[in-house]
Amino acid sequence: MLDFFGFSFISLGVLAFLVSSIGLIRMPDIYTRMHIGAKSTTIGILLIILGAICIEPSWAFKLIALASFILMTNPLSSSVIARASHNDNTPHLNPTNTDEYKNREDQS
Amino acid sequence: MIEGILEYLNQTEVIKTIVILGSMGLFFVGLFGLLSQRHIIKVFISIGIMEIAVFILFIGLSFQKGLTAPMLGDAHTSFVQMNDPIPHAMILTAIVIGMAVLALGISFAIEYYKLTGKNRLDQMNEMKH
Amino acid sequence: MIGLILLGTFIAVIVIAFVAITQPKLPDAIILSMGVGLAAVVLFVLFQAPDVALTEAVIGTGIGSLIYLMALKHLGEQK
Amino acid sequence: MNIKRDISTTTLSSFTLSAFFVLTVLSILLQNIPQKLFSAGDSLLKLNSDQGVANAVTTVVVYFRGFDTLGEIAVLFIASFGIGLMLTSQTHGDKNKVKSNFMLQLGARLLFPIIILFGVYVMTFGHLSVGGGFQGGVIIASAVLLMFVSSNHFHLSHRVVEVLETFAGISYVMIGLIGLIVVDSFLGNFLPHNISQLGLLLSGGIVPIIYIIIGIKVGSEMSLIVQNMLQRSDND
Repeated sequence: MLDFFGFSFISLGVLAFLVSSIGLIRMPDIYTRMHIGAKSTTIGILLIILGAICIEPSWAFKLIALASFILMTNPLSSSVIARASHNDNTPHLNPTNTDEYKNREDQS
Repeated sequence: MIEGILEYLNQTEVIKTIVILGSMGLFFVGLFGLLSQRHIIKVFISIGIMEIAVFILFIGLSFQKGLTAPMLGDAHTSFVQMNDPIPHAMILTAIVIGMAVLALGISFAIEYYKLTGKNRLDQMNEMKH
Repeated sequence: MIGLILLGTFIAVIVIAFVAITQPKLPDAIILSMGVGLAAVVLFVLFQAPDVALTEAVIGTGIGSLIYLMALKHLGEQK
Repeated sequence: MNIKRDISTTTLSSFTLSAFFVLTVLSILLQNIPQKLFSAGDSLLKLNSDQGVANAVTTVVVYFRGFDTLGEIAVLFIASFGIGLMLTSQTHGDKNKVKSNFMLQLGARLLFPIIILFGVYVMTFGHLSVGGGFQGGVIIASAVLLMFVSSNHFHLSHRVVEVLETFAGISYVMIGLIGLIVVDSFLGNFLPHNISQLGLLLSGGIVPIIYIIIGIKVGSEMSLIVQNMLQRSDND
Protein backbone atom coordinates (compact mmCIF):
# COMPACT_ATOMS: atom_id res chain seq x y z
CA MET A 1 0.00 0.00 0.00
CA LEU A 2 2.82 2.36 0.90
CA ASP A 3 4.56 1.44 -2.35
CA PHE A 4 1.47 2.48 -4.30
CA PHE A 5 1.49 5.94 -2.67
CA GLY A 6 5.20 6.26 -3.32
CA PHE A 7 4.95 5.49 -7.00
CA SER A 8 1.97 7.80 -7.45
CA PHE A 9 3.90 10.65 -5.77
CA ILE A 10 6.86 10.01 -8.07
CA SER A 11 4.54 10.06 -11.11
CA LEU A 12 3.12 13.41 -9.98
CA GLY A 13 6.67 14.77 -9.63
CA VAL A 14 7.59 13.62 -13.14
CA LEU A 15 4.38 15.26 -14.40
CA ALA A 16 5.47 18.53 -12.77
CA PHE A 17 8.81 18.27 -14.57
CA LEU A 18 6.99 17.69 -17.87
CA VAL A 19 4.81 20.77 -17.34
CA SER A 20 7.93 22.75 -16.43
CA SER A 21 9.76 21.79 -19.61
CA ILE A 22 6.75 22.63 -21.79
CA GLY A 23 6.58 26.01 -20.03
CA LEU A 24 10.27 26.65 -20.64
CA ILE A 25 9.63 26.31 -24.36
CA ARG A 26 6.43 28.37 -24.45
CA MET A 27 7.27 31.32 -22.19
CA PRO A 28 8.43 34.51 -23.93
CA ASP A 29 11.10 36.21 -21.78
CA ILE A 30 13.58 35.46 -19.02
CA TYR A 31 11.46 36.45 -16.01
CA THR A 32 8.55 34.15 -16.78
CA ARG A 33 10.95 31.36 -17.71
CA MET A 34 12.72 31.77 -14.39
CA HIS A 35 9.37 31.58 -12.60
CA ILE A 36 8.51 28.32 -14.37
CA GLY A 37 11.93 26.81 -13.81
CA ALA A 38 12.10 27.57 -10.10
CA LYS A 39 8.52 26.88 -8.99
CA SER A 40 7.67 23.69 -10.74
CA THR A 41 11.14 22.21 -10.31
CA THR A 42 10.81 22.70 -6.56
CA ILE A 43 7.42 20.98 -6.54
CA GLY A 44 8.71 18.11 -8.69
CA ILE A 45 11.77 17.41 -6.56
CA LEU A 46 9.78 17.59 -3.32
CA LEU A 47 7.15 15.16 -4.64
CA ILE A 48 9.84 12.73 -5.79
CA ILE A 49 11.53 12.90 -2.37
CA LEU A 50 8.16 12.26 -0.69
CA GLY A 51 7.64 9.22 -2.89
CA ALA A 52 11.10 7.93 -2.05
CA ILE A 53 10.34 8.31 1.67
CA CYS A 54 7.14 6.29 1.20
CA ILE A 55 8.98 3.52 -0.64
CA GLU A 56 12.06 3.32 1.63
CA PRO A 57 11.16 4.70 5.08
CA SER A 58 14.61 4.03 6.58
CA TRP A 59 16.18 6.75 4.39
CA ALA A 60 13.81 9.39 5.71
CA PHE A 61 16.38 11.46 7.64
CA LYS A 62 18.80 11.86 4.74
CA LEU A 63 15.99 12.62 2.30
CA ILE A 64 14.48 15.29 4.58
CA ALA A 65 17.94 16.90 4.90
CA LEU A 66 18.16 16.88 1.09
CA ALA A 67 14.70 18.48 0.81
CA SER A 68 15.60 21.25 3.26
CA PHE A 69 18.81 21.95 1.31
CA ILE A 70 16.79 22.26 -1.92
CA LEU A 71 14.25 24.50 -0.19
CA MET A 72 17.11 26.77 0.93
CA THR A 73 19.00 27.01 -2.37
CA ASN A 74 16.30 27.10 -5.03
CA PRO A 75 14.65 30.49 -4.22
CA LEU A 76 18.11 31.95 -3.62
CA SER A 77 19.34 31.05 -7.10
CA SER A 78 16.17 32.25 -8.83
CA SER A 79 16.28 35.60 -7.00
CA VAL A 80 19.94 36.02 -7.98
CA ILE A 81 19.08 35.29 -11.63
CA ALA A 82 16.22 37.82 -11.55
CA ARG A 83 18.39 40.53 -9.99
CA ALA A 84 21.23 39.94 -12.42
CA SER A 85 18.97 40.13 -15.46
CA HIS A 86 17.31 43.28 -14.08
CA ASN A 87 20.69 44.92 -13.53
CA ASP A 88 21.64 43.93 -17.04
CA ASN A 89 18.58 45.77 -18.49
CA THR A 90 17.04 42.69 -20.04
CA PRO A 91 13.86 43.85 -21.78
CA HIS A 92 10.40 42.86 -20.55
CA LEU A 93 7.99 41.59 -23.12
CA ASN A 94 4.58 43.11 -23.54
CA PRO A 95 2.29 41.10 -21.20
CA THR A 96 4.75 41.37 -18.33
CA ASN A 97 5.97 44.92 -18.53
CA THR A 98 5.21 45.92 -14.94
CA ASP A 99 8.48 46.92 -13.31
CA GLU A 100 8.06 47.54 -9.62
CA TYR A 101 11.77 47.38 -8.97
CA LYS A 102 12.73 50.32 -11.18
CA ASN A 103 12.64 53.29 -8.82
CA ARG A 104 13.98 51.46 -5.83
CA GLU A 105 17.54 52.19 -4.77
CA ASP A 106 19.90 49.27 -4.41
CA GLN A 107 20.53 48.79 -0.75
CA SER A 108 22.79 45.90 -0.03
CA MET B 1 10.30 -8.34 -31.42
CA ILE B 2 11.08 -5.92 -28.59
CA GLU B 3 12.22 -8.76 -26.35
CA GLY B 4 14.51 -9.92 -29.14
CA ILE B 5 16.13 -6.52 -29.43
CA LEU B 6 16.55 -6.28 -25.66
CA GLU B 7 18.10 -9.76 -25.54
CA TYR B 8 20.48 -8.83 -28.35
CA LEU B 9 21.53 -5.61 -26.61
CA ASN B 10 22.14 -7.36 -23.30
CA GLN B 11 24.90 -9.65 -24.58
CA THR B 12 28.40 -8.95 -23.26
CA GLU B 13 29.96 -8.50 -26.71
CA VAL B 14 27.26 -6.07 -27.77
CA ILE B 15 27.69 -3.99 -24.58
CA LYS B 16 31.45 -3.83 -25.12
CA THR B 17 30.91 -2.86 -28.76
CA ILE B 18 28.52 -0.08 -27.72
CA VAL B 19 31.09 1.21 -25.20
CA ILE B 20 33.98 1.18 -27.66
CA LEU B 21 32.08 2.70 -30.60
CA GLY B 22 30.30 5.28 -28.43
CA SER B 23 33.41 6.56 -26.72
CA MET B 24 35.22 6.56 -30.04
CA GLY B 25 32.41 8.67 -31.49
CA LEU B 26 32.62 11.10 -28.59
CA PHE B 27 36.40 11.32 -29.05
CA PHE B 28 35.93 12.11 -32.74
CA VAL B 29 33.38 14.80 -31.92
CA GLY B 30 35.98 16.40 -29.66
CA LEU B 31 38.66 16.06 -32.34
CA PHE B 32 36.32 17.66 -34.88
CA GLY B 33 35.84 20.60 -32.55
CA LEU B 34 39.58 20.89 -32.00
CA LEU B 35 40.18 21.04 -35.75
CA SER B 36 37.25 23.20 -36.80
CA GLN B 37 36.85 25.81 -34.05
CA ARG B 38 39.16 28.79 -33.75
CA HIS B 39 38.19 30.45 -30.46
CA ILE B 40 40.44 29.44 -27.57
CA ILE B 41 37.59 28.58 -25.16
CA LYS B 42 36.05 26.26 -27.76
CA VAL B 43 39.43 24.54 -28.09
CA PHE B 44 39.56 23.96 -24.33
CA ILE B 45 35.98 22.63 -24.32
CA SER B 46 36.91 20.20 -27.11
CA ILE B 47 39.92 18.96 -25.15
CA GLY B 48 37.65 18.41 -22.12
CA ILE B 49 35.22 16.36 -24.21
CA MET B 50 38.08 14.19 -25.51
CA GLU B 51 39.23 13.63 -21.91
CA ILE B 52 35.71 12.53 -20.90
CA ALA B 53 35.64 10.10 -23.84
CA VAL B 54 38.86 8.45 -22.67
CA PHE B 55 37.50 8.16 -19.11
CA ILE B 56 34.29 6.50 -20.34
CA LEU B 57 36.26 4.01 -22.45
CA PHE B 58 38.51 3.10 -19.53
CA ILE B 59 35.67 2.57 -17.06
CA GLY B 60 33.39 0.87 -19.56
CA LEU B 61 35.92 -1.77 -20.61
CA SER B 62 36.34 -2.86 -16.99
CA PHE B 63 32.57 -3.18 -16.50
CA GLN B 64 30.96 -6.60 -16.50
CA LYS B 65 27.25 -7.19 -16.45
CA GLY B 66 26.01 -8.57 -13.14
CA LEU B 67 28.95 -7.55 -10.95
CA THR B 68 28.56 -4.85 -8.30
CA ALA B 69 30.58 -1.83 -7.28
CA PRO B 70 33.83 -2.64 -5.40
CA MET B 71 32.43 -1.75 -2.00
CA LEU B 72 31.02 -3.59 0.97
CA GLY B 73 27.49 -2.68 1.92
CA ASP B 74 24.35 -4.02 3.46
CA ALA B 75 23.93 -6.81 0.95
CA HIS B 76 27.59 -7.61 0.21
CA THR B 77 29.79 -8.86 3.02
CA SER B 78 32.80 -10.24 1.16
CA PHE B 79 34.99 -9.17 -1.73
CA VAL B 80 33.66 -11.52 -4.38
CA GLN B 81 31.65 -10.82 -7.57
CA MET B 82 32.87 -7.23 -7.78
CA ASN B 83 34.16 -5.00 -10.53
CA ASP B 84 37.84 -4.25 -11.01
CA PRO B 85 38.83 -1.36 -8.66
CA ILE B 86 42.08 -0.38 -10.41
CA PRO B 87 40.59 1.61 -13.35
CA HIS B 88 38.29 3.42 -10.94
CA ALA B 89 41.26 4.53 -8.82
CA MET B 90 43.28 5.66 -11.83
CA ILE B 91 40.43 7.64 -13.42
CA LEU B 92 39.53 9.22 -10.06
CA THR B 93 42.93 10.86 -9.80
CA ALA B 94 43.07 11.61 -13.51
CA ILE B 95 39.89 13.75 -13.34
CA VAL B 96 41.31 15.97 -10.57
CA ILE B 97 44.68 16.36 -12.28
CA GLY B 98 42.99 17.05 -15.63
CA MET B 99 40.94 19.92 -14.21
CA ALA B 100 44.00 21.50 -12.53
CA VAL B 101 46.02 21.29 -15.74
CA LEU B 102 43.09 22.79 -17.68
CA ALA B 103 43.05 25.72 -15.25
CA LEU B 104 46.79 26.20 -15.79
CA GLY B 105 46.28 26.28 -19.57
CA ILE B 106 43.46 28.80 -19.27
CA SER B 107 45.65 31.03 -17.07
CA PHE B 108 48.33 30.97 -19.79
CA ALA B 109 45.68 31.96 -22.37
CA ILE B 110 44.48 34.83 -20.13
CA GLU B 111 48.00 36.22 -19.78
CA TYR B 112 48.55 35.92 -23.54
CA TYR B 113 45.32 37.81 -24.14
CA LYS B 114 46.37 40.57 -21.72
CA LEU B 115 49.70 40.96 -23.54
CA THR B 116 48.63 40.77 -27.19
CA GLY B 117 44.83 41.08 -27.34
CA LYS B 118 44.40 37.94 -29.40
CA ASN B 119 41.98 35.18 -28.47
CA ARG B 120 41.61 33.21 -31.70
CA LEU B 121 43.96 30.55 -32.95
CA ASP B 122 44.23 31.91 -36.49
CA GLN B 123 45.47 35.26 -35.19
CA MET B 124 48.28 33.78 -33.12
CA ASN B 125 51.05 34.10 -35.67
CA GLU B 126 54.03 35.54 -33.80
CA MET B 127 56.18 32.53 -34.57
CA LYS B 128 55.65 32.85 -38.33
CA HIS B 129 57.71 35.99 -38.89
CA MET C 1 17.57 -3.59 -20.25
CA ILE C 2 20.98 -2.15 -19.44
CA GLY C 3 22.05 -2.40 -23.08
CA LEU C 4 19.19 -0.19 -24.23
CA ILE C 5 19.87 2.39 -21.48
CA LEU C 6 23.57 2.44 -22.39
CA LEU C 7 22.78 2.95 -26.07
CA GLY C 8 20.40 5.84 -25.34
CA THR C 9 22.82 7.54 -22.96
CA PHE C 10 25.71 7.28 -25.41
CA ILE C 11 23.56 8.81 -28.17
CA ALA C 12 22.58 11.63 -25.79
CA VAL C 13 26.22 12.29 -24.85
CA ILE C 14 27.33 12.49 -28.46
CA VAL C 15 24.44 14.75 -29.50
CA ILE C 16 24.98 17.14 -26.56
CA ALA C 17 28.73 17.28 -27.29
CA PHE C 18 28.16 18.03 -30.99
CA VAL C 19 25.67 20.79 -30.21
CA ALA C 20 28.06 22.24 -27.61
CA ILE C 21 30.93 22.37 -30.05
CA THR C 22 29.06 23.84 -33.01
CA GLN C 23 27.31 26.47 -30.86
CA PRO C 24 28.06 30.05 -31.94
CA LYS C 25 27.29 31.61 -28.53
CA LEU C 26 30.03 30.96 -25.98
CA PRO C 27 27.90 30.91 -22.76
CA ASP C 28 25.57 28.33 -24.28
CA ALA C 29 28.57 26.22 -25.28
CA ILE C 30 29.88 26.31 -21.71
CA ILE C 31 26.51 25.28 -20.22
CA LEU C 32 26.19 22.45 -22.74
CA SER C 33 29.70 21.19 -21.96
CA MET C 34 28.57 20.94 -18.33
CA GLY C 35 25.68 18.83 -19.70
CA VAL C 36 28.22 16.47 -21.27
CA GLY C 37 29.77 16.05 -17.80
CA LEU C 38 26.38 15.26 -16.25
CA ALA C 39 25.59 12.64 -18.90
CA ALA C 40 29.02 11.11 -18.22
CA VAL C 41 28.00 10.92 -14.54
CA VAL C 42 24.96 8.85 -15.57
CA LEU C 43 27.24 6.55 -17.56
CA PHE C 44 29.60 6.08 -14.62
CA VAL C 45 26.69 5.18 -12.35
CA LEU C 46 25.52 2.63 -14.93
CA PHE C 47 29.04 1.18 -15.03
CA GLN C 48 28.94 0.57 -11.22
CA ALA C 49 31.63 3.15 -10.44
CA PRO C 50 30.10 5.49 -7.82
CA ASP C 51 33.43 6.99 -6.75
CA VAL C 52 34.23 8.18 -10.25
CA ALA C 53 30.67 9.46 -10.66
CA LEU C 54 30.93 11.58 -7.50
CA THR C 55 34.30 13.00 -8.58
CA GLU C 56 33.07 13.87 -12.06
CA ALA C 57 29.90 15.46 -10.67
CA VAL C 58 31.79 17.65 -8.20
CA ILE C 59 34.62 18.68 -10.50
CA GLY C 60 32.85 18.80 -13.85
CA THR C 61 30.03 21.04 -12.67
CA GLY C 62 31.50 22.82 -9.64
CA ILE C 63 35.03 23.94 -10.31
CA GLY C 64 34.92 23.43 -14.08
CA SER C 65 32.08 25.89 -14.59
CA LEU C 66 33.99 28.48 -12.55
CA ILE C 67 37.13 28.03 -14.65
CA TYR C 68 35.29 28.26 -17.97
CA LEU C 69 33.26 31.29 -16.85
CA MET C 70 36.41 33.09 -15.66
CA ALA C 71 37.98 32.36 -19.05
CA LEU C 72 34.88 33.76 -20.75
CA LYS C 73 35.05 36.92 -18.65
CA HIS C 74 38.70 37.58 -19.50
CA LEU C 75 39.02 36.31 -23.04
CA GLY C 76 36.12 38.25 -24.47
CA GLU C 77 33.45 37.39 -27.00
CA GLN C 78 33.75 35.54 -30.25
CA LYS C 79 34.31 37.71 -33.35
CA MET D 1 28.17 27.36 -38.73
CA ASN D 2 29.13 26.97 -42.33
CA ILE D 3 31.25 23.86 -42.66
CA LYS D 4 32.50 24.59 -46.17
CA ARG D 5 33.75 28.05 -45.27
CA ASP D 6 35.32 27.35 -41.90
CA ILE D 7 37.19 24.14 -42.65
CA SER D 8 39.43 23.49 -45.60
CA THR D 9 38.63 20.51 -47.80
CA THR D 10 41.91 18.80 -46.96
CA THR D 11 41.17 18.82 -43.25
CA LEU D 12 37.67 17.49 -43.72
CA SER D 13 38.66 14.72 -46.09
CA SER D 14 41.60 13.59 -43.97
CA PHE D 15 39.35 13.61 -40.92
CA THR D 16 36.80 11.42 -42.69
CA LEU D 17 39.50 9.09 -43.97
CA SER D 18 41.09 8.63 -40.56
CA ALA D 19 37.70 8.00 -38.94
CA PHE D 20 36.88 5.42 -41.62
CA PHE D 21 40.25 3.72 -41.12
CA VAL D 22 39.85 3.52 -37.33
CA LEU D 23 36.32 2.14 -37.67
CA THR D 24 37.51 -0.54 -40.09
CA VAL D 25 40.29 -1.66 -37.75
CA LEU D 26 37.85 -1.66 -34.85
CA SER D 27 35.28 -3.75 -36.68
CA ILE D 28 37.99 -6.33 -37.35
CA LEU D 29 39.11 -6.26 -33.73
CA LEU D 30 35.59 -6.48 -32.36
CA GLN D 31 35.01 -9.87 -33.98
CA ASN D 32 36.57 -11.68 -31.04
CA ILE D 33 36.32 -9.72 -27.81
CA PRO D 34 37.22 -11.94 -24.86
CA GLN D 35 34.46 -12.48 -22.35
CA LYS D 36 36.64 -11.29 -19.48
CA LEU D 37 39.60 -8.96 -19.75
CA PHE D 38 42.27 -10.32 -17.46
CA SER D 39 43.76 -7.96 -14.94
CA ALA D 40 45.17 -7.82 -11.43
CA GLY D 41 41.85 -6.79 -9.95
CA ASP D 42 40.76 -10.14 -8.55
CA SER D 43 43.99 -10.75 -6.67
CA LEU D 44 43.89 -7.17 -5.39
CA LEU D 45 40.37 -7.72 -4.09
CA LYS D 46 41.63 -10.87 -2.37
CA LEU D 47 44.48 -8.89 -0.77
CA ASN D 48 42.02 -6.19 0.18
CA SER D 49 39.96 -8.45 2.39
CA ASP D 50 42.49 -8.31 5.25
CA GLN D 51 42.86 -4.52 5.33
CA GLY D 52 39.69 -3.66 7.22
CA VAL D 53 38.56 -1.14 4.60
CA ALA D 54 35.12 -1.42 3.07
CA ASN D 55 35.77 0.62 -0.08
CA ALA D 56 38.24 -1.16 -2.35
CA VAL D 57 38.89 1.95 -4.47
CA THR D 58 40.18 3.75 -1.38
CA THR D 59 42.58 0.93 -0.64
CA VAL D 60 43.91 1.00 -4.18
CA VAL D 61 44.35 4.79 -4.19
CA VAL D 62 45.90 5.17 -0.74
CA TYR D 63 47.62 1.89 0.03
CA PHE D 64 48.56 -0.04 -3.12
CA ARG D 65 49.20 3.04 -5.24
CA GLY D 66 50.14 5.41 -2.43
CA PHE D 67 53.44 6.46 -3.96
CA ASP D 68 51.70 7.37 -7.25
CA THR D 69 49.15 9.42 -5.32
CA LEU D 70 52.04 11.34 -3.72
CA GLY D 71 53.29 12.17 -7.23
CA GLU D 72 49.83 13.22 -8.38
CA ILE D 73 49.51 15.58 -5.43
CA ALA D 74 52.87 17.04 -6.46
CA VAL D 75 51.47 17.62 -9.96
CA LEU D 76 48.45 19.37 -8.43
CA PHE D 77 50.73 21.56 -6.31
CA ILE D 78 52.80 22.54 -9.34
CA ALA D 79 49.65 23.44 -11.32
CA SER D 80 48.40 25.62 -8.45
CA PHE D 81 51.85 27.21 -8.15
CA GLY D 82 51.89 27.99 -11.86
CA ILE D 83 48.45 29.61 -11.73
CA GLY D 84 49.51 31.73 -8.78
CA LEU D 85 52.64 32.75 -10.64
CA MET D 86 50.78 33.67 -13.85
CA LEU D 87 47.81 35.49 -12.33
CA THR D 88 49.42 37.69 -9.70
CA SER D 89 47.32 40.71 -8.86
CA GLN D 90 48.70 43.90 -7.37
CA THR D 91 45.66 46.04 -6.57
CA HIS D 92 42.79 45.20 -4.27
CA GLY D 93 39.80 47.25 -5.31
CA ASP D 94 36.12 46.38 -5.20
CA LYS D 95 35.68 42.86 -6.42
CA ASN D 96 32.30 43.14 -8.09
CA LYS D 97 30.83 46.07 -9.93
CA VAL D 98 27.35 45.33 -8.58
CA LYS D 99 26.99 44.91 -4.84
CA SER D 100 25.44 41.63 -3.80
CA ASN D 101 22.17 42.08 -1.98
CA PHE D 102 21.21 41.14 1.54
CA MET D 103 19.45 37.90 0.63
CA LEU D 104 22.42 36.46 -1.26
CA GLN D 105 24.83 37.33 1.54
CA LEU D 106 22.61 35.79 4.23
CA GLY D 107 21.96 32.67 2.18
CA ALA D 108 25.63 32.15 1.44
CA ARG D 109 26.50 32.64 5.10
CA LEU D 110 23.89 30.02 6.03
CA LEU D 111 25.00 27.54 3.38
CA PHE D 112 28.75 27.83 3.97
CA PRO D 113 28.95 25.68 7.16
CA ILE D 114 26.59 23.07 5.72
CA ILE D 115 28.75 22.61 2.63
CA ILE D 116 31.92 22.50 4.75
CA LEU D 117 30.30 19.86 6.97
CA PHE D 118 29.33 17.79 3.95
CA GLY D 119 32.88 18.01 2.59
CA VAL D 120 34.33 16.88 5.92
CA TYR D 121 31.83 13.99 6.01
CA VAL D 122 32.79 12.86 2.51
CA MET D 123 36.48 13.13 3.45
CA THR D 124 36.22 11.24 6.74
CA PHE D 125 33.99 8.38 5.58
CA GLY D 126 35.99 7.73 2.43
CA HIS D 127 37.03 4.27 3.55
CA LEU D 128 33.53 3.15 4.49
CA SER D 129 31.32 4.55 1.74
CA VAL D 130 31.49 6.50 -1.52
CA GLY D 131 33.84 9.45 -1.38
CA GLY D 132 37.28 10.35 -0.22
CA GLY D 133 39.87 13.06 0.02
CA PHE D 134 39.81 14.27 -3.58
CA GLN D 135 36.04 14.74 -3.66
CA GLY D 136 35.83 16.24 -0.17
CA GLY D 137 38.61 18.70 -0.89
CA VAL D 138 36.91 19.93 -4.03
CA ILE D 139 33.59 20.29 -2.15
CA ILE D 140 35.35 22.50 0.44
CA ALA D 141 36.85 24.55 -2.38
CA SER D 142 33.37 25.03 -3.86
CA ALA D 143 32.18 26.38 -0.47
CA VAL D 144 35.06 28.89 -0.55
CA LEU D 145 34.01 29.79 -4.10
CA LEU D 146 30.45 30.49 -2.89
CA MET D 147 31.77 32.90 -0.25
CA PHE D 148 34.00 34.64 -2.81
CA VAL D 149 31.09 35.13 -5.20
CA SER D 150 28.61 36.39 -2.61
CA SER D 151 30.64 38.61 -0.31
CA ASN D 152 32.81 41.57 -1.15
CA HIS D 153 34.99 41.43 1.93
CA PHE D 154 35.78 37.73 2.15
CA HIS D 155 39.49 37.08 1.96
CA LEU D 156 41.33 33.80 2.26
CA SER D 157 44.31 34.19 4.55
CA HIS D 158 47.37 33.17 2.63
CA ARG D 159 49.26 32.23 5.77
CA VAL D 160 46.61 29.73 6.90
CA VAL D 161 46.53 28.01 3.52
CA GLU D 162 50.33 27.87 3.48
CA VAL D 163 50.47 26.26 6.94
CA LEU D 164 47.78 23.70 6.08
CA GLU D 165 49.41 22.74 2.80
CA THR D 166 52.87 22.38 4.32
CA PHE D 167 51.51 20.34 7.21
CA ALA D 168 49.68 18.00 4.85
CA GLY D 169 52.64 17.44 2.56
CA ILE D 170 55.13 16.86 5.38
CA SER D 171 52.86 14.52 7.34
CA TYR D 172 52.17 12.40 4.22
CA VAL D 173 55.89 11.78 3.73
CA MET D 174 56.49 11.31 7.48
CA ILE D 175 53.78 8.62 7.76
CA GLY D 176 55.33 6.90 4.75
CA LEU D 177 58.78 6.97 6.36
CA ILE D 178 57.44 5.61 9.67
CA GLY D 179 55.90 2.77 7.68
CA LEU D 180 59.28 2.20 6.01
CA ILE D 181 60.96 1.90 9.40
CA VAL D 182 58.32 -0.21 11.14
CA VAL D 183 56.90 -2.50 8.44
CA ASP D 184 59.79 -2.39 5.91
CA SER D 185 57.80 -0.78 3.09
CA PHE D 186 57.02 2.82 2.20
CA LEU D 187 53.49 3.67 3.41
CA GLY D 188 53.25 0.35 5.22
CA ASN D 189 50.17 -0.04 7.38
CA PHE D 190 51.68 0.07 10.88
CA LEU D 191 48.50 0.86 12.82
CA PRO D 192 46.17 -1.98 13.84
CA HIS D 193 43.84 -2.94 11.01
CA ASN D 194 41.67 -5.84 12.01
CA ILE D 195 38.95 -7.12 9.73
CA SER D 196 36.68 -7.68 12.72
CA GLN D 197 36.46 -3.91 13.32
CA LEU D 198 35.10 -3.22 9.83
CA GLY D 199 32.52 -0.47 9.87
CA LEU D 200 34.03 1.65 12.64
CA LEU D 201 35.45 5.07 11.91
CA LEU D 202 39.04 4.19 12.86
CA SER D 203 39.12 0.77 11.30
CA GLY D 204 41.53 0.90 8.40
CA GLY D 205 44.86 1.67 10.08
CA ILE D 206 46.61 4.52 8.25
CA VAL D 207 44.22 4.52 5.28
CA PRO D 208 41.62 7.05 6.59
CA ILE D 209 44.37 9.26 8.07
CA ILE D 210 46.16 9.52 4.75
CA TYR D 211 42.93 10.18 2.89
CA ILE D 212 42.12 13.04 5.30
CA ILE D 213 45.63 14.45 4.66
CA ILE D 214 45.00 14.23 0.90
CA GLY D 215 41.70 16.03 1.46
CA ILE D 216 43.37 18.93 3.31
CA LYS D 217 46.00 19.25 0.59
CA VAL D 218 43.53 19.15 -2.33
CA GLY D 219 41.13 21.53 -0.58
CA SER D 220 43.75 24.17 0.12
CA GLU D 221 45.21 23.97 -3.38
CA MET D 222 41.83 24.17 -5.11
CA SER D 223 40.90 27.12 -2.85
CA LEU D 224 44.10 28.87 -3.91
CA ILE D 225 43.28 28.26 -7.59
CA VAL D 226 39.78 29.73 -7.03
CA GLN D 227 41.19 32.77 -5.22
CA ASN D 228 43.79 33.45 -7.87
CA MET D 229 41.34 33.17 -10.76
CA LEU D 230 38.79 35.43 -9.05
CA GLN D 231 41.22 38.08 -7.81
CA ARG D 232 42.61 38.61 -11.29
CA SER D 233 39.27 40.07 -12.32
CA ASP D 234 39.48 43.23 -10.21
CA ASN D 235 42.29 44.97 -12.04
CA ASP D 236 41.12 44.93 -15.63
